[in-house]
Amino acid sequence: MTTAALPNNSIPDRSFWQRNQQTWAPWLFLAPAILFFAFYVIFPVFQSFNLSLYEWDGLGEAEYIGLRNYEDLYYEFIDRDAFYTSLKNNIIWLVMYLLAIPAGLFIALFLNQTVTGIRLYKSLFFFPFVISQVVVGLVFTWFYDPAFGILNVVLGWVGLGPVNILGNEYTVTYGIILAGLWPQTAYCMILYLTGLNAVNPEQIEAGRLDGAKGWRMLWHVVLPQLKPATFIAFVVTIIGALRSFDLISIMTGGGPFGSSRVLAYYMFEVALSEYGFRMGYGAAIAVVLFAIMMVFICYFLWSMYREERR
Amino acid sequence: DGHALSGDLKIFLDTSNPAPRAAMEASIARFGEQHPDLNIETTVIDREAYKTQIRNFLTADAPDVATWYAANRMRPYVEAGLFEDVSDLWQEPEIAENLASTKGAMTIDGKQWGVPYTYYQWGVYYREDIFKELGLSEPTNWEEEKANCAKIVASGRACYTIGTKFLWTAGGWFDYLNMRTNGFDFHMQLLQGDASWESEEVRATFANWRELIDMGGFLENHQTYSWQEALPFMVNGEAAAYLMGNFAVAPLREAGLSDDQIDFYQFPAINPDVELAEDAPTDTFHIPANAANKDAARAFLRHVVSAEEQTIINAGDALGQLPVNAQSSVDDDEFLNQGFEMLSSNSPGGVAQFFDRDAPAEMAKVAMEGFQEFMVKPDNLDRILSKLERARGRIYE
Amino acid sequence: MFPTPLEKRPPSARITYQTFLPLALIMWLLPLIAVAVFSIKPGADFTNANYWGMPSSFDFFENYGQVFFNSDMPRYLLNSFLITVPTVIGAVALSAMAGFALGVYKFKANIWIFFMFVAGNFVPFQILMVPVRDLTLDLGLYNTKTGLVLFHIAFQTGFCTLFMRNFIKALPYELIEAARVEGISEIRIFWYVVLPLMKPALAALAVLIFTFIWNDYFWAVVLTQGPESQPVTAGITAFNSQFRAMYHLMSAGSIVAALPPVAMFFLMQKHFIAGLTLGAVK
Amino acid sequence: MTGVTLKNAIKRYGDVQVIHGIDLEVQDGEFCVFVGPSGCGKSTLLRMIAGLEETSDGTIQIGARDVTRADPSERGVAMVFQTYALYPHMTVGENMGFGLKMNGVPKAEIAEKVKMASDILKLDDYLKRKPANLSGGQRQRVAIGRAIVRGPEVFLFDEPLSNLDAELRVEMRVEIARLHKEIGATMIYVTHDQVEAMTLADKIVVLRAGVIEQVGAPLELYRNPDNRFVAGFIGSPAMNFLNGVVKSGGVEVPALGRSVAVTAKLPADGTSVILGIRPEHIEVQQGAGALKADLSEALGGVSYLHLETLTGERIICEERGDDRASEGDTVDITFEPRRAYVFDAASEMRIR
Amino acid sequence: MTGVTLKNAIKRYGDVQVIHGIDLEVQDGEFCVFVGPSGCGKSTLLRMIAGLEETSDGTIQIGARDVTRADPSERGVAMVFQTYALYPHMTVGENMGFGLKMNGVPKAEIAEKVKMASDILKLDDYLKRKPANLSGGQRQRVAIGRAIVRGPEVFLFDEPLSNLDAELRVEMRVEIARLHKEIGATMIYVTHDQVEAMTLADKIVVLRAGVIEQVGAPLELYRNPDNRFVAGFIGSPAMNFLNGVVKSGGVEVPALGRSVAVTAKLPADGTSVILGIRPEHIEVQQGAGALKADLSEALGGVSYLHLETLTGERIICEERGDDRASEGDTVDITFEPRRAYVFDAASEMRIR
Ligand SMILES: Nc1ncnc2c1ncn2[C@@H]1O[C@H](COP(=O)(O)OP(=O)(O)OP(=O)(O)O)[C@@H](O)[C@H]1O
Ligand SMILES: Nc1ncnc2c1ncn2[C@@H]1O[C@H](COP(=O)(O)OP(=O)(O)OP(=O)(O)O)[C@@H](O)[C@H]1O
Ligand SMILES: [Mg+2]
Ligand SMILES: [Mg+2]
Repeated sequence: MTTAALPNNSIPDRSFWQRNQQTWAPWLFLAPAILFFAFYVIFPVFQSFNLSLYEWDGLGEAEYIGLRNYEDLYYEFIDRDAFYTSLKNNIIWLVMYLLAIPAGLFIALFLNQTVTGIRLYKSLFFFPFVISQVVVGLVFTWFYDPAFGILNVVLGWVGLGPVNILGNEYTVTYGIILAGLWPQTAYCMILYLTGLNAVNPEQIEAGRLDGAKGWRMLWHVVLPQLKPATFIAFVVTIIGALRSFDLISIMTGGGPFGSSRVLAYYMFEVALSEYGFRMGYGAAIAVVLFAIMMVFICYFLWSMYREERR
Repeated sequence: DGHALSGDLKIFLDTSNPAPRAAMEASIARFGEQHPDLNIETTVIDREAYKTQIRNFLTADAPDVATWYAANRMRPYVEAGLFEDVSDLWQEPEIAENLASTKGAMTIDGKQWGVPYTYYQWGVYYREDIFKELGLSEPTNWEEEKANCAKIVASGRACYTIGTKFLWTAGGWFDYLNMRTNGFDFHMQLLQGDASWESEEVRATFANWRELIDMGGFLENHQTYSWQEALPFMVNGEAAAYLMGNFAVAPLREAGLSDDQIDFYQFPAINPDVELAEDAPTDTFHIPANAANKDAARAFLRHVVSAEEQTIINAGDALGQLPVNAQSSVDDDEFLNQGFEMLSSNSPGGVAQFFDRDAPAEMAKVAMEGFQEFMVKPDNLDRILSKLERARGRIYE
Repeated sequence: MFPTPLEKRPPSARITYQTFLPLALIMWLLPLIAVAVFSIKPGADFTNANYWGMPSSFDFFENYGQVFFNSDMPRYLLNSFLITVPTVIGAVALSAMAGFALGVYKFKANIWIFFMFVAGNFVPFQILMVPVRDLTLDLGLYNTKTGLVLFHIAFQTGFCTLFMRNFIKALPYELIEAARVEGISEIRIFWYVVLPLMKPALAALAVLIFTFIWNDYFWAVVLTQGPESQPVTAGITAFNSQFRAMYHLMSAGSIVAALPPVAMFFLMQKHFIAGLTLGAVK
Repeated sequence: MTGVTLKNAIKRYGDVQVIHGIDLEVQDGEFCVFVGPSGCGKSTLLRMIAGLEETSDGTIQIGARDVTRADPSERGVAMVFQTYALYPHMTVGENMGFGLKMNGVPKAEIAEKVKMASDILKLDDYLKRKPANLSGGQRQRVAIGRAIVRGPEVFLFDEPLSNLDAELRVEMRVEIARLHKEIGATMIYVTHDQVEAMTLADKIVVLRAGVIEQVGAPLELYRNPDNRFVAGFIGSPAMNFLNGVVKSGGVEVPALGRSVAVTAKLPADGTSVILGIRPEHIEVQQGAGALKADLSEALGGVSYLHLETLTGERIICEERGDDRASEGDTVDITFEPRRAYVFDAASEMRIR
Repeated sequence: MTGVTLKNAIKRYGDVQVIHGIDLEVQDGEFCVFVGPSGCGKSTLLRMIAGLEETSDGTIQIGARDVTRADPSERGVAMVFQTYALYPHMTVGENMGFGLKMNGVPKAEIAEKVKMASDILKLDDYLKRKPANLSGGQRQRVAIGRAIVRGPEVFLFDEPLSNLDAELRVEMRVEIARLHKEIGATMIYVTHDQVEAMTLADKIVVLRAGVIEQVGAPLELYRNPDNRFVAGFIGSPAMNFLNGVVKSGGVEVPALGRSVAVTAKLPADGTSVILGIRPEHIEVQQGAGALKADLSEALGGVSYLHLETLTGERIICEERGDDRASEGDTVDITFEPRRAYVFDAASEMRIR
């Protein structure tokens, strides 16, 4: 074949960049984000792991103490001390916070109508999510106030109360969670509203022909289609539950006598609060929190990986 | 001052309540007038937030002058080398002579690390009119105290208002009950980790405390209030008294109580065998080791402890507290007079700073949380004490 | 549509619904309405225990005047803007580039880098607290807005990249191929072809990040102190201790602090909701 | 099994009326196809029968029952949707049995009926799969199976094949025909596709803008359209239309430059008419005439010759056999008079 | 203007080879159409020519240049995508001029070239519009315009019309034919559509599983397929295939129960062969024979009669004229010997 030796004469010489831009371009685009992220997120995670093996008051030299911090946590757990309370409360948070999902769904179903002004209603229902948790916490503290809170005013009308939600070690966590559920429910509601928008109307019609009505339609036909929305609602709710800090800090400061602490708050208290500055110990708590979260992160990544493989 | 001061002077204050804030800002303004070339920047930080932030700004972004507290409370920073040694100031006759009584509280390792600018008595502030109405008089011993309280409770009021949300108010109660029950020395031993929380002495203290709790002496739901939020109960007459520092007087007056309605008495004796001792927390000024303008900072410290300045800032309508300078005059205020009198003549047992200033921070936190729990659930005492004892084992090691 | 549209139900259902709707809304927003009413009450109402009744006088100007002229709130508000706006710009810019790289190019590490961003985004940020604080101290950025901004950019980049990548992935790949056939360089493809198409995503993200950052409290407490650099969320706690138990002023302060994200939400509602759903649901 | 009867059925959306009083009788066991341009109301009418859209006025009867206000599930109808509308989270078997389950039929009975339907549709091997793992044709079969399982009196299809590719479409079309023969139920079928309509229907209903234009058997519509619209709509490629004027017993057609003989009873001389002639009925005369062949599309067995006439009106002729005209030729065309349709130019009604 | 030459072009995705050594020469100015079943590699091959997929092995030449490793932009090709791939944020004019602008062509020149292209495509009135405000056909026209503006040597089309509806498809098909005539560039075109392939192509390339089955002019493939696959693929409805055995100069076809005469040069007696016969070449003999007509699809001008043969193999015949068989009839079929194709049963290659 003569053509095999045909010279490449008409292809112009190109610069290194031009020849390799498809290979290098992604790295160029990624570089700033990766640098920032590695520096401020990835690297500190490992630093925290490391720090949890030290005792350090944030002022002097850090002292290597091996697993002593974890040992202390273990004993705190056995003795049902602060760490135990925090862990227990975190689990309560995880479970109770998930109520935002059915509640959000319920409100979304309620609002999924076309009457005049419904858009405004939807926005107003969404409102709590936009407001800072600091403000939400403040508002709910007043709401619960044992002396003048409207909760007790209302309870008074029906001859109940007064109750001191935030002053009672058994109710305080639930009281704070309820405050947290308020914005979180709004969040789930929006997710479901958009989800409902995307529900295939023909499937609903098929369901109607099949004789599915009301709850059975919801359960058998609509909910399965809302699975993506439910998944996201689940993820954001779990994350929200494990990150809960602002509300506790504002509403009770962990009290009364530490009974509303969660890991995230406890570690802040241990590491950075007035009476704290046990940095290593705080890091150890963070590592435990991280381990719990890791279960969910892995689940999330795994399901994303499955999606990608499709 | 030999030369004119210039440059920037950064001052951090924790006097975030309106009256003290105004008093301190006025004092700084007077200092500024004397030094027109000095560019003074004052930052007032919320008192509670300040306590956590001090570590940060001492290490990172240090001001030139910062408020803090005396005694054990300044120890971590002294040990970490974050406070400037100001022993030189204490050599100056003006300070050496006039502030001698507070020198001990400012001394660690034989050096002085700051200057005090105010101190104040603790004690029981009560509603004189209610006492009159019920025919009560100031108690001097525990029996009278309880009898009074019983009558107050019977009238549908709480004897004591208190807000323990931020815990330390309960620490004040413990201080007094323990000092009255076991004496100053035992109290100090306990706080220094040298006595057991599960000892008989401590239990006796709590037993006394419990008597008041059981009779309904304390405001309900105190665990949800800050100390300020507990004030209105006294103002409204739902509670008759408040164990508090003298800084409570200003807000009480502001809220509309006249001096005819408020009065003060020393916490009554419980165990006649121990000498009376008092809490008198001292608030201080320090120069961070990383300060930029230490000359100006020293000048400011001199300014703030000077006799006339002390008189002004501690006046009843300002801080409303006691001056640290022996040359200053105590404002002619019934509470300040009584307090000054009490501290200088009727506190033979000794003068403590305050629970969370005398005990290490970590211990203070755990203990005060225990006090709060005890006040809500007195039945948990055994559990609480064993927890405190465990904490003692860990913290003082 | 589910549930059955009202048009297909008896008129009585429609009337019931339309009367119930505002009632439900009032119940739902009761806490907020209370704050709004609190904020225009005179202080005397609280000492007279008139907490939930009608305001005895309309003290809007007095109360908000206090907030604006007698406290550090204006400074805090300014700080919030100075923190939020650069963060939004930075995070959106970084993640647009990263999302482009991850959404368009096929290379081995692609999915792992993507997962790194996703995982990092879900990390409980408390674990970063101590190291990031030290890092910021070491950089001399403690208690500066810059320090806060840099960290926020980095942390938000995780979420934004997830969002951007999914958005870009959903763009027709042919657009990029068409551009390549036309001899356009990769950087120009990003700038001229992809970026204009991402406008809705950029807007959605910007709005979303704005509220996230505006409402951040935790990092504000960890990385800053005092009115020279703290945002309004932290400022409100200082404000509240300044005016403790003065509910009318605290309410006014809260309302002022909450207003900008609320305004943002109402102005950019479409983008906002798109952002919430688009980024995650993909 | 029962027929469907519509009496003056009307549908309004707010102020807009989209179905204008339809009277229609579909016999028991008949295969009835609705055709018409997009937006003419085919789907709406079908959905009114299904009960998915409310009927604004008039009545709908299924068998002897008036179902105008009945719930969809009570009408004894089953519907197959264009997008299949399978429940993605259920297996094929569950999809088919869902309607029965909702109606409280015992499990064993459901299983039996699903088995029966899957036998008919050769879906046995797929019963455990999710719809996502099926091809388009299989999905459509499941959708039909779901309809069968419920044992309805009337099957409704809304463009069931339009999402399939050409080959599958042919296959499924034959399958639906077979199914109709096998179970003999009444079927109403909406389509856009000529071939489907012609091959499947016992009766075609041509709709335009919410009104019935003509009802009849497929070949009847092809051979004997009532008006120009139906004539142009049925048949592919579409009928050619040329303007003409009646003149002395014939039609003068300017496009062809001559008079044309027709068998229709023509109106008075001078009346404007439209002459219609189907491509397959045209004979092309090569080498003569004045019509320019500007494009010839050869598909193998058949070619389509595009002609430009004298007036610029265009004509398409079908050519078969080996001797076909090529692009650029000038040709003439002829056709049998009985193949020419005549329509009144004003009313567009057929003149027979 | 230049042709395209592929030499042993191979494409592998990881371990999977999808294009197996294609040798192909597309002449300068030729209109070449790739057809084949879905997944056979048509798009892949086209994208290899465009440079959007790397060529794993072999060479691709455009004109005299070896472009195997060249960047898409350096190949002098333009591509029109199935989904148009218009930049939605640019106007029609900007879309067309974008490539030139990015390559630094002066504004005036761009404007001129855009003008020229929009003249050809009658897009003048739309230059200021955004793609979203155009119909599908207009969008496709813009996509073609964008290709024209760059003045490429080779146009590549990947199923450009498959997103359009039936009517528009016909219209655009004619337009592309006209365009090719007008600018005369080399064009390579991928389609699924029989009609497009037959009417547009100068040369059709039939692909199966990454291999070329046959290359030739449309009617050549129709008349003279090389193998059973091509014979079955080209022509619609598809050719009927019946099994047979060579016997004494004819083909014994059990399905018909008789021997059939063919013109092909038959192999030795006893060889198994496949007989192929197109529906349009079959004459149906009514009233005689043993083939059962079980379905008649009447489309008007033409009917398709489905027959079941003696062996169960099925045959489709095209019927025209007025006298057509009906369902249930028993019929026989005849065809001219020259119309019957014979394929080797084992290799499926044509026996001529
Ligand atoms: N919900 C509605 N509100 C108002 N008008 C509607 C509604 N649904 C349909 N229409 C109108 O009713 C008419 C008939 O619609 P329909 O869907 O029945 O048409 P179709 O014949 O099925 O068309 P296609 O062949 O495109 O499916 C259309 O003009 C449409 O615009
Ligand atoms: N990125 C890829 N990785 C692995 N296999 C691929 C990839 N892209 C395509 N293939 C495979 O290559 C083969 C040819 O695909 P191609 O898209 O060229 O087919 P096609 O003939 O264009 O089909 P269609 O008519 O459906 O467009 C298919 O079997 C496909 O599965
Ligand atoms: Mg329709
Ligand atoms: Mg393809």
